[in-house]
Amino acid sequence: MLELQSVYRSWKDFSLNDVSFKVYEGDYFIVLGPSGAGKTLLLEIIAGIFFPYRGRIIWKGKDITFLEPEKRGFAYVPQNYALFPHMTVYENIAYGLEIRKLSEDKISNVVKNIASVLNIEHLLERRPSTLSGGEAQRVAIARGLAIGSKFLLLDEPFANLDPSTTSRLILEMKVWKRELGLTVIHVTHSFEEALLLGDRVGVMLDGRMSQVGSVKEVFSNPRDENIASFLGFENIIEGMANGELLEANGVRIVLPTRYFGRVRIAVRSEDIILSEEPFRSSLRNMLEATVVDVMDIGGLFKVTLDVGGLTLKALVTRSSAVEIGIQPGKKLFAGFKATAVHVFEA
Amino acid sequence: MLELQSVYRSWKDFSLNDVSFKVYEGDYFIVLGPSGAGKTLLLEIIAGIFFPYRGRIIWKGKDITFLEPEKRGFAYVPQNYALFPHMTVYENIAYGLEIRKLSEDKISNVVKNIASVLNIEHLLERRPSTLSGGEAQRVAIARGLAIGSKFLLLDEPFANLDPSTTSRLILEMKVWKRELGLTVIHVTHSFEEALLLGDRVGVMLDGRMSQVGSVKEVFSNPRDENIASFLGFENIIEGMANGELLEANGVRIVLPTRYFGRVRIAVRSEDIILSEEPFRSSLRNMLEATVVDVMDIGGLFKVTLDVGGLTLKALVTRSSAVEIGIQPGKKLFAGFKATAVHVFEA
Amino acid sequence: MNKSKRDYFDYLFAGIGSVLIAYVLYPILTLFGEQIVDIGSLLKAFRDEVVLEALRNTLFTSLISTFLALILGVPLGYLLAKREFKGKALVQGIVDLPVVIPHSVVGIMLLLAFSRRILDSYTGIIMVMLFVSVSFVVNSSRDGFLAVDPKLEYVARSLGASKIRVFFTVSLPIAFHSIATGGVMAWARAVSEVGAIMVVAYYPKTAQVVVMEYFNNYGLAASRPIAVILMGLSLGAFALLRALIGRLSKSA
Amino acid sequence: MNKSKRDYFDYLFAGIGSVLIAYVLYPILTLFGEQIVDIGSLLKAFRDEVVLEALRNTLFTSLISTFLALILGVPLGYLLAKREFKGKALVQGIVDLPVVIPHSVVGIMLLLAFSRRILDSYTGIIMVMLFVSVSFVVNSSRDGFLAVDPKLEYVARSLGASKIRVFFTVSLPIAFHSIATGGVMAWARAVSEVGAIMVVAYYPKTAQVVVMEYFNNYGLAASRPIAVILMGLSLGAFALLRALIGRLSKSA
Repeated sequence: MLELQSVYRSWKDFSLNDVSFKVYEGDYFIVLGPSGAGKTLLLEIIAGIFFPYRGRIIWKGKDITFLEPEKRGFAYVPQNYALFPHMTVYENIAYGLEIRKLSEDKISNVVKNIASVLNIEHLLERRPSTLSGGEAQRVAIARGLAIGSKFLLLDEPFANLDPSTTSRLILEMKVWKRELGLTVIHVTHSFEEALLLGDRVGVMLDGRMSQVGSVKEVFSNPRDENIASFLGFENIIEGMANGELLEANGVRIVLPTRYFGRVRIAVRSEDIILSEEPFRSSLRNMLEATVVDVMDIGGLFKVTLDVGGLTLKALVTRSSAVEIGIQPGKKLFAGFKATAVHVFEA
Repeated sequence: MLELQSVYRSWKDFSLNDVSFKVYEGDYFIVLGPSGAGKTLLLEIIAGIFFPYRGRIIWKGKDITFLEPEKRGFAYVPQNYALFPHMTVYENIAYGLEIRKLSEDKISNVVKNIASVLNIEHLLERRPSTLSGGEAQRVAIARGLAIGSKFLLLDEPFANLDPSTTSRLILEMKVWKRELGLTVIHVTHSFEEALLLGDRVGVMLDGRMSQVGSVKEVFSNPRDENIASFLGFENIIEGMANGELLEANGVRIVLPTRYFGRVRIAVRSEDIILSEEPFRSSLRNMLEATVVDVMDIGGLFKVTLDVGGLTLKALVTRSSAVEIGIQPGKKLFAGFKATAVHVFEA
Repeated sequence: MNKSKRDYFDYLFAGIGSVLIAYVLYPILTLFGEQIVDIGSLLKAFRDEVVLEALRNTLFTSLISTFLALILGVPLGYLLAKREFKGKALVQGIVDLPVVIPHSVVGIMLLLAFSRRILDSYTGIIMVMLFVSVSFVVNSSRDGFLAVDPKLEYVARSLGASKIRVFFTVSLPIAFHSIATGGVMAWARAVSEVGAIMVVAYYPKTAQVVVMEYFNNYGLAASRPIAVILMGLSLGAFALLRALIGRLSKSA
Repeated sequence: MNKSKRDYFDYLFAGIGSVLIAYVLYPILTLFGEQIVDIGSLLKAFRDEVVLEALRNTLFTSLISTFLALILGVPLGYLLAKREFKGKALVQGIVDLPVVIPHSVVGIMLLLAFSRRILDSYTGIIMVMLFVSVSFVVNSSRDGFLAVDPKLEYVARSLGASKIRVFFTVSLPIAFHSIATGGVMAWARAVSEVGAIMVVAYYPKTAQVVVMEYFNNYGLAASRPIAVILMGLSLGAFALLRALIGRLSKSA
């Protein structure tokens, strides 16, 4: 188990403040946050490139806060892959093994083994400059794993790859993790990667680890509005709760459970359903709305609604927008389930 | 009217091949294409920075193919805004006016006028390095328009701006165009900008102007599969047409009109509707399908379906995915209108 | 970067670096130090008409050569940065040549090329100085122009500026820091030259030649005061520029 | 960039640039040209024991000084590129000083600092050469190390390499081109020096001093052959390196 305890460090424009979390063995841990949140610095501190100004790092019960990076044995893969340009792919992967003074035969065996797992056997004699992004990423991972590390630190591993390469690598990553029994910390700003790969996720905002939990927990129950807004809950409304009912600006919204006093709620725009008629269904909330604006965002429509002075945003597909005939001025009904409402006490 | 006739030019990695199109006065013309298509080079050739190797450029009936840029009077706004760093905002906007040897009073009047239209009066004494992206973009546009140009060349004007600034600038751009009576050529890779701003659109792929027409025309009737695939028609199926029916791999698909022989069809993933039961409706196509894969892409689900050996992709919202209980192996029905099918003769 | 308890590697490198710094600094401090103890000879040098005349000559010739280097070098730096043409690599190679030619050979070469017309004249001194220093201006201004975003120049032209106007109102002001640095390096190089000047123009005497002459005729002690004055001039101007550039880049 | 019918601006700049190129090239071609016509004196110089001895001395001392410059300069270049420390700007300023100190003053300074122990000795020659050339190595290697992505060094350490191993297996190989260029510039600078060497060590005679001596004692024609040989040596090595670097950067 890796544990960070109240780690603090600043470097250039970035800083980490009081960052604490645990990564268990076998975990695929996603550090999710917008760019500039300090995610890379966090990974560099775990790798030992930078030491914290305050706080401690515990690895398998030992304090490694100030241990040199070469003594940690973590496989660190930075965002640009950082393949050694003056070595072949083979030499890159063998680099860590030569330091360990293995025999040439042994090195060759290990390199070929890991190369076959990562499907890069045909690249061994190539120079890094001739590799595609996806190939370079595999080589960088292979190089880290070759030293026998079971602990992989990935910095935005798919940031520079095209979508189809990313999809393939995501599927393969799952396989590698299982086959090699890895523990992974994976830093990213992509929800997709978090949802597809993560066992647990830590949301990093402004240098703080704002929430840590299973992917399902964090995505369905963001702990505060900042996290909610980062995770795409576009509708954040403030009002007075009285039991299961929230009143905001004269509009009444049904809550998933009982609250009292001033609260804020968050609803994802894609959880809002639009219809011309108030339809009978399991939806507890059905509000009369007027369309203010419609924006086509690459085939989907983002609809801005006015609900008695409150602004709501809904995301609908082209086909439903066309069917309902959505356009500014149109009156319609906006429905959402009570369970789609996330409540934060203000 | 501006007319390009079979323009050819290469420059570094980019080239333009046989590019022809017309931009009418008062048009908001969008040049839409992926990065690397040669859009910036096209704009630079229109601005006169580079001259074509072959072909002609006609502006208001005159051949300006080899006219120096300073004699064209187009307002050119490159992607990084290119504000003069050693001048204040005022001096930037006044630059083109001083060349024209106007009196200081006159210059001051023009600058203040255009600054008030673009809402940057409070920035006039600032240095470009202190401006936000949105402010810099306004100043760059003001500088181009100050010389009295009615013809604006915009290179990815919103590429470096955050989404809320982009939304605001898009709304304002519509106002400026109307108030100032501008003709605009706007280069972008964003469908959103094309749909929100464009009167007419030219799709650029690999240095060629593949299709030119009104936004509605191009988006609903892409002329070939490359354009269709670029515009997000993810489902491209080949089969034999016999009247209004296409047979592909034993699957029958209803076409919008009569075709015969080998054709390819394209359907947008967001035009496909999923349901557990075959529902009665105006949909002409209702295919039995098995879910192969589900990918969460930031709140929306991309569902890969197997339809008798054909692969279809559908895009659905979180709420419908949850409602239907979509997961690999699930059997369901995929429906789409015949009018959502775009046919290309192979 | 990292604070480690036993950072042998950094200590080793810092140690070697310190030796080098000491090697550069020690002679300079010795020169000034010995002169401070013997302030009388310095004051005497300031009253020595030969020395004053030589300093005037050095200043006069070096300023003219720097001016010429800027006039001739900046346009070439601009072309090397902004245009593609055949033989560009060759031109760049030729620009770098003066830096690697032995100084005594430079003198012989210029005499051979321009014959005795330039022997023992201000023209000869200036031509030597120009020859050995012009590379600095070309290379610095080239780097400066390379750093000017071409889009700025494109926009300026689309706003109605001719190429020459773009050069003076956009490219030159933005590259100014680099060009100024190159100019001062060229000036310092001109003042530092002695070997080639002694071949081409022993007269009119420049300060750098007088240092040699006093050393040869009257010994080390006699040459020291004028060496101090010459170096003070050189370093003073150099430091002044560093400060100036620092201030300018902060305010920009 | 653009082909325009009347591109006065480019023509003007190209014209000025051509004047400069001609000014640099003409003396060099004159020197070689006159020597080709008079090949006999060149062959005679090759049999002149004084000349050969002087060439050996120049080669010997310049190679040792370059070696020392590399040993002392590369670590400092590394620290300037890769570490933050107090007084870094001052250290950089000190590194640049030798370039701007007049050559005759350099000689005086070194004699004053290290006294007559270095007078007329190989040590003296080498110390002069080291002083005037070490800046090139420091600055070139600093630029080379600056271009090494820190992430490469981070990864190497995480793979188990100590700082010193990272330096030798990652940083140094990647910065090699720059360091090599700096080394050759330093060597060329060492060979080019004459003023300071004449002050510190007229004997043992180096080729650059012999050029001066032959010129002073026997006139222009007598000094020409050895000037040609010395410059041939300098330019030959310079061109060779340019080609080598070109080839290396292509293959990398």
